[in-house]
Amino acid sequence: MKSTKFSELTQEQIDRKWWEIGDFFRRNSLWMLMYCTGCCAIELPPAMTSAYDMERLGMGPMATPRQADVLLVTGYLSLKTLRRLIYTYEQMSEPKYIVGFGSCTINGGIYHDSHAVINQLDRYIPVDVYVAGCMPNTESVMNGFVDLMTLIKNKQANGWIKYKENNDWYKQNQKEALGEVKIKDEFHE
Amino acid sequence: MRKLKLFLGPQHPGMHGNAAIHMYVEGDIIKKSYLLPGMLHRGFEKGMERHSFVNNISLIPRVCVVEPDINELAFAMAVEKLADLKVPERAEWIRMIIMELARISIHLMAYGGLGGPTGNYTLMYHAHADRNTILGFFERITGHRVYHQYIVPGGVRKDLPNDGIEADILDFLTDLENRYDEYRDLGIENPTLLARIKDTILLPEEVVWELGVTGIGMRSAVNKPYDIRKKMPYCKYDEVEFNVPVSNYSDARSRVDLKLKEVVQSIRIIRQCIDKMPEGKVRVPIAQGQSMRWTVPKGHVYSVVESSRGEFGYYMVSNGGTHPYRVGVRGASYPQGLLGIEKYMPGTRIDDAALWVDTMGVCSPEIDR
Amino acid sequence: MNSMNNVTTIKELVTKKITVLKEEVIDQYQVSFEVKKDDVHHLLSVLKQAGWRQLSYLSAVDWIEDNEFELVYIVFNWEKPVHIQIRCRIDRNAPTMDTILPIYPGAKYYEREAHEFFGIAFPGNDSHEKQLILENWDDIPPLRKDFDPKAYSDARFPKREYSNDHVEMNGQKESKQAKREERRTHILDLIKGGKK
Amino acid sequence: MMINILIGFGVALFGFVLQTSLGGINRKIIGRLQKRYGPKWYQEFLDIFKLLSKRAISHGWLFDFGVIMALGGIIATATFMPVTNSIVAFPNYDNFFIFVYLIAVGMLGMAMSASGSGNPYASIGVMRALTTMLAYEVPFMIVILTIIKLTGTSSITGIAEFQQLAGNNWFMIALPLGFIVSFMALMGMLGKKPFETYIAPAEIASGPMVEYGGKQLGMLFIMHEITVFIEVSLFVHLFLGGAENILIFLLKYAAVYTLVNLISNVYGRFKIDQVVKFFYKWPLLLAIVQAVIAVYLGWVI
Repeated sequence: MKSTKFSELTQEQIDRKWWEIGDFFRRNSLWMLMYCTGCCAIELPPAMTSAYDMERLGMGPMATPRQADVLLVTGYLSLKTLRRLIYTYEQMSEPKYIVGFGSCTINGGIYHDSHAVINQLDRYIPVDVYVAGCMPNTESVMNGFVDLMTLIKNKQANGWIKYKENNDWYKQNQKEALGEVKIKDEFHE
Repeated sequence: MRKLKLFLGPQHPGMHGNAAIHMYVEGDIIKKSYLLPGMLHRGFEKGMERHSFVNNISLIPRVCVVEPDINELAFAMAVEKLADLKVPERAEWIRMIIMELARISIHLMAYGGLGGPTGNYTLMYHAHADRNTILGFFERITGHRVYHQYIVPGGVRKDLPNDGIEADILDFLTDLENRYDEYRDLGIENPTLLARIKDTILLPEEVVWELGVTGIGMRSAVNKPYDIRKKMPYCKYDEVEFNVPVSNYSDARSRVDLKLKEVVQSIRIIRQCIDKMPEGKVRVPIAQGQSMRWTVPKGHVYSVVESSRGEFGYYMVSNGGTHPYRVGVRGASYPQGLLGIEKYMPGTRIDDAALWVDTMGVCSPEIDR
Repeated sequence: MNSMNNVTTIKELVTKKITVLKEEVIDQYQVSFEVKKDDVHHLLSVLKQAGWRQLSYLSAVDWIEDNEFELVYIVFNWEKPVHIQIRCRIDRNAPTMDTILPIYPGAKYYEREAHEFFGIAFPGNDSHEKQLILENWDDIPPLRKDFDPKAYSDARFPKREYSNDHVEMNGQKESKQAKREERRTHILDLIKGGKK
Repeated sequence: MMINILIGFGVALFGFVLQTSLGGINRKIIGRLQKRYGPKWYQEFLDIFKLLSKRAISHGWLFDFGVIMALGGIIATATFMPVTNSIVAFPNYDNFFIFVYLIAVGMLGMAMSASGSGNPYASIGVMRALTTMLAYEVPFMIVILTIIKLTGTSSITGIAEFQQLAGNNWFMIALPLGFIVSFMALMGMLGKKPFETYIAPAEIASGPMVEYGGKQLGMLFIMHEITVFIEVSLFVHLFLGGAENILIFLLKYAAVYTLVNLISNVYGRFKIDQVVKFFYKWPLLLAIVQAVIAVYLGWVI
């Protein structure tokens, strides 16, 4: 009886050890998804290119959601974008992280009274790191990425686990804002 | 042959803004395509009605993300026309410097953006490095890198800083001019890129008139200097010497070529501005501290500036109150972005779709607003 | 001045053909004509033949007190650089306006957008009723004056609740002025050597 | 036999480690050319192990099986690869045509799996990859057949030793036109820039890899690294005279791969029809001219 318990414990410990090793690789090779949801994306090119060179941190742009680890929500989200963002987020393979850029993702920012822009991003999808500002400087963008790496190291970047555990709550909120989440956009033709 | 429906965007490395192109392809040829805009819709026109004229200054740069200064200038010019404000002379020259620096930066970004769809990333990195220097100048002049909120009704917010910024700008421009040939070699003189951009994505003259394309797209096709800066000069554009580069055959290459030639002209304009700039005040006080109670006389005015993509205009209606009654934004890329993609993208190949968007200059935030 | 000549020629051209309700010269590069609803198409085709080949802008203004929409067409000629605003009022309750697609094909999406944001119908433009920018919109068209985006936003999108208020309202807490005054007197006391 | 298989896997592992670290170093070199600092030299290892540590999403058994088939096929190919004259896992089986056929297994697995994902971009990418292959194979094969005719053997080590015995008279110098043609073909094989058409992120969102994520993508990355190892070392053995010892091999390998990267760095990418037209125009002509010169006229230096 005792021995089985002991072996179970080691299995858990082994899993945790593996997870920590995985965390080392994950935080040193964050691939971000090239999805410019809003205006803060204009500060991403300086961060990606010569001036700040994100690649020295191991970050790089990726073409499709399946390949990416980090989803950058760069700025305000209109309802139309939020719908696509949810599709995109659910396509990404786990573990996945979200960085919210700008005041608009925190509390609506300058568009708090707009009829098309949501006010609070973390009601719809979980956010790991916020970068405040309108628009945030490139330095603070880079700082946000370093913060995300620290969070992964401390095992605090677990938004994707939250999304799985509280899926009903998130789905409920999404439905409140969007009506039906999955729609066909053929009616534009 | 099987007909496929493909989505170019909103999440796609080839799309530079948050917009989608839905296209039906047969083989590699696009048979039907249309733009799905609205993913950047923030209700700007409604939002501006809800803010006073002074508060709107912080809202307007956000209409077009990549090129915020044209919004500030067009808005300021509209308010000045309505309220009959006389802008101090030094402010006009400073505005021109800002506008031309912004034009260089957006043209560099567009030229570097050519590296995205064609795969020449070295070009992109070099162009963005130079753009970042210009953003640094903006930070020194205005305090912000991207959204400056610098050009306000009645002048500019503050004078140029007193730390030799003019000399630094001139140094940078000389440096950029020296590397101009290098830029051309890396980009539009590059044989592999030429194969992609030469004789594709044509824009004939009758299409220009049908869609209402302005700016570089128009000038590259009609061979006439149709530039707002020349035709109806604002600021002090009638007191500086510059040429408007034109061509009579509009393919992707000639449009990119015109962008590079405009950079040279902009450098010329900035040099003259720094030369001719007088000393003096930079702003007339408008609201005397009562920004919430400042009213603008009744009227309706359409003010235009020449952006990097063409005619960018603000239609403003005031009913004599503190808030604008209606503000309409004419995005410069509205015609080619919506009707152009629907009518003239079919027939090109999938390879060229991203290049189409790029060289026609489609900027999704100003379409959605 | 040459450009003022342009304005006068336009005035002659327009007033010869159409009864203008109200005309305004805004500056040397811009004139505005208010015409009747039925005259718009005629005027636009006259102007297009005279060289105003580019439709710069098309939108509407909601004059809710008069119960009218005002449609604005702005056309431009690159040879004689004058923007012409053509404005006409239409009824607000059942707003319809015939399309100008045969004259300016570029108006297609402008009309579609005007329908989306104001609810103005454009018979003749067969795609004007499709949604363009909004998606699954369930309220009155948002650019009408009686639509309140704040109320819509409050009802649909919950605001973030902050546990403590970081914005100091005047009166509730001691003001910055008082704090500054206190600090000043404290320093003066120190200089005077009050505390020993 | 057992020891041969072990050596074979050792070669595959060696190839993976070599190519992955060289890939990282090359990314740094290119970063410097692009006015930036560049990633760490071991960044590619981090990327691959990160991908393996992620959770996988499956699109059906064909999708998963194809990836395993691709990786297995490529590892099997790599086991036949000679590194130096003496380090050969299966001494009499390092025939050129073995590589041609075995590499096809890996490619086929990838094509099968990518099509199994059901994404249209993936099928467009696979179609483009096969078209590109068809384009560069023809001139490349003509040059290789010329070499085989000259040396009288199709064994890779045999060809390398032939060059060394002739006083280090490499085919790079002896067949200059053929070298140029096969260098272009090598760039096509590696998917480097003018011929990067089947990846093309801005057009078809990275083509065949569009639906991969997590473990499958990690396996495909390993497969890609080993494929690059096979192709570049084939080139080293065929044109640069092979290697007597491992140091010379590393040197030649690094030189070829870096040169390919440097050239591709300043180019844009062609469209797929331009790739085909390009390969069927000058390289094909040059290859035929080279074959005529070398085989019928016997003008070999």
